[in-house]
Amino acid sequence: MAVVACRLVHEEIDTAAVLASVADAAAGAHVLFVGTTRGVTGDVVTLGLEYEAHEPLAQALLGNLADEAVRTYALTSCAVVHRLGAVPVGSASVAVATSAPHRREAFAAAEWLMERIKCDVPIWKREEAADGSRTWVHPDGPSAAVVPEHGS
Amino acid sequence: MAVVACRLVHEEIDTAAVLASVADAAAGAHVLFVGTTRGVTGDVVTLGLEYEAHEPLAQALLGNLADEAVRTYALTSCAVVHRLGAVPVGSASVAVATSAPHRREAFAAAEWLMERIKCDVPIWKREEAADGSRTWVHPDGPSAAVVPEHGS
Amino acid sequence: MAATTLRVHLFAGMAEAAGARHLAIAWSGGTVGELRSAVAAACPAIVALLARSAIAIDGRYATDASAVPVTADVAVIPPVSGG
Amino acid sequence: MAATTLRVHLFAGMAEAAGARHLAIAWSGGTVGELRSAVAAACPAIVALLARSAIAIDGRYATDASAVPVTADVAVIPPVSGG
Repeated sequence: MAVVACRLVHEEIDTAAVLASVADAAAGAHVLFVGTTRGVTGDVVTLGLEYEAHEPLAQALLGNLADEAVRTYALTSCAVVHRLGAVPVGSASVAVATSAPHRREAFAAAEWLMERIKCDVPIWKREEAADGSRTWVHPDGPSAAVVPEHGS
Repeated sequence: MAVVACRLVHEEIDTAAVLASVADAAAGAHVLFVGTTRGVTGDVVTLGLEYEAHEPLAQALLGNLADEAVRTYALTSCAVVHRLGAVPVGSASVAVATSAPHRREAFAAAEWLMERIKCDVPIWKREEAADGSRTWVHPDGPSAAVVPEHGS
Repeated sequence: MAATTLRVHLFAGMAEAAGARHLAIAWSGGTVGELRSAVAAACPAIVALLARSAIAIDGRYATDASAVPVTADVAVIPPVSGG
Repeated sequence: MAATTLRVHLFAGMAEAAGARHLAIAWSGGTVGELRSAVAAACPAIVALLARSAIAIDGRYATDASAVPVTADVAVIPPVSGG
């Protein structure tokens, strides 16, 4: 019954549409998470971000994660949209929406999905600093995906 | 610096506007919670809800809670809107939005706010069942507010 | 202190049970606890819910030991169900 | 098995370090672990990042013991930073 939609897009994310997509007569709670490009982090200015993905793998993994979220948290619906390419300051790079009969499950699932998206899904960002230099971000330590949790 | 907006409204909640109201250059994470009238709970059909509040007290307490959320979770912004009067099935009765530099604080603050709103704020709902009967909901046990946490 | 009439606001299921959105309580000052007794005596239909309710005085929740001036704005707050 | 050319996809900082989005690796079959060694030999510039990367074979993450057929679609997945 639960509806799941995961998409990679190359244009602006319509966050209101992502939220609307998880509406369901059995849902009383809806959580929408929107991640945007921060223009300021402490004293550090960021001019913009750019995202790249292994698109087929990212699409497949987002679908797996959303399916797992629906099963684990008994969601009525779930949607994940990640933007690729340049994302200006203040614009959304990712939107996750969940709906459930009650709020605890909707919150927990949205938070879990964001944790997993940030750890598992082959998407990378390049930050453009105030001086115009651009740096790909590869967090320290091994890829969480080195020990595979999906597939063989 | 943090912006806080709390409102009681008697018309439809513009949830996209609530989310947009917490945008901030220092925020990378935005959480919007939307509570709607469930049409179906298991096998039980609800035709609609109606909300009533002690409006001055509810407005003051919502403001206190939002201020406390901003301080506790170091939010960049926070907004709470609760609808009063008749709320049809599928429509939003409450919307809470938070923004923060990082997602953990935005999630935690939104969830905390919803817990507190449901426990502390003098707002009541009346449920209209499938047979047309209407019942005010007063959860079992003493009001959480009997031991005051706000005021004297 | 001369007795005056305190207007006590009722809400939701409590207003429904009382058949009124306000009660007029004769009052010459006292505590919230004493006011509870006066309200219960004036409106037996709400006694059960009153025991589970908070009292707000001038827009703040009050303990049973708090004073209720004759000019107070008083509301009975039964268990809430917003959200 | 005859050696063929395996096309290995690189992304993000790894493509930048290699100066290319693909590497052509001579391959006659073997494990992911063996492929890692071949990739490191072909492109020393990415060795440090490669050690922290996962390998995806035909759209799934693979362990070092997994087989890499000569027809495989191979991608190196450095630590991710989406969201």
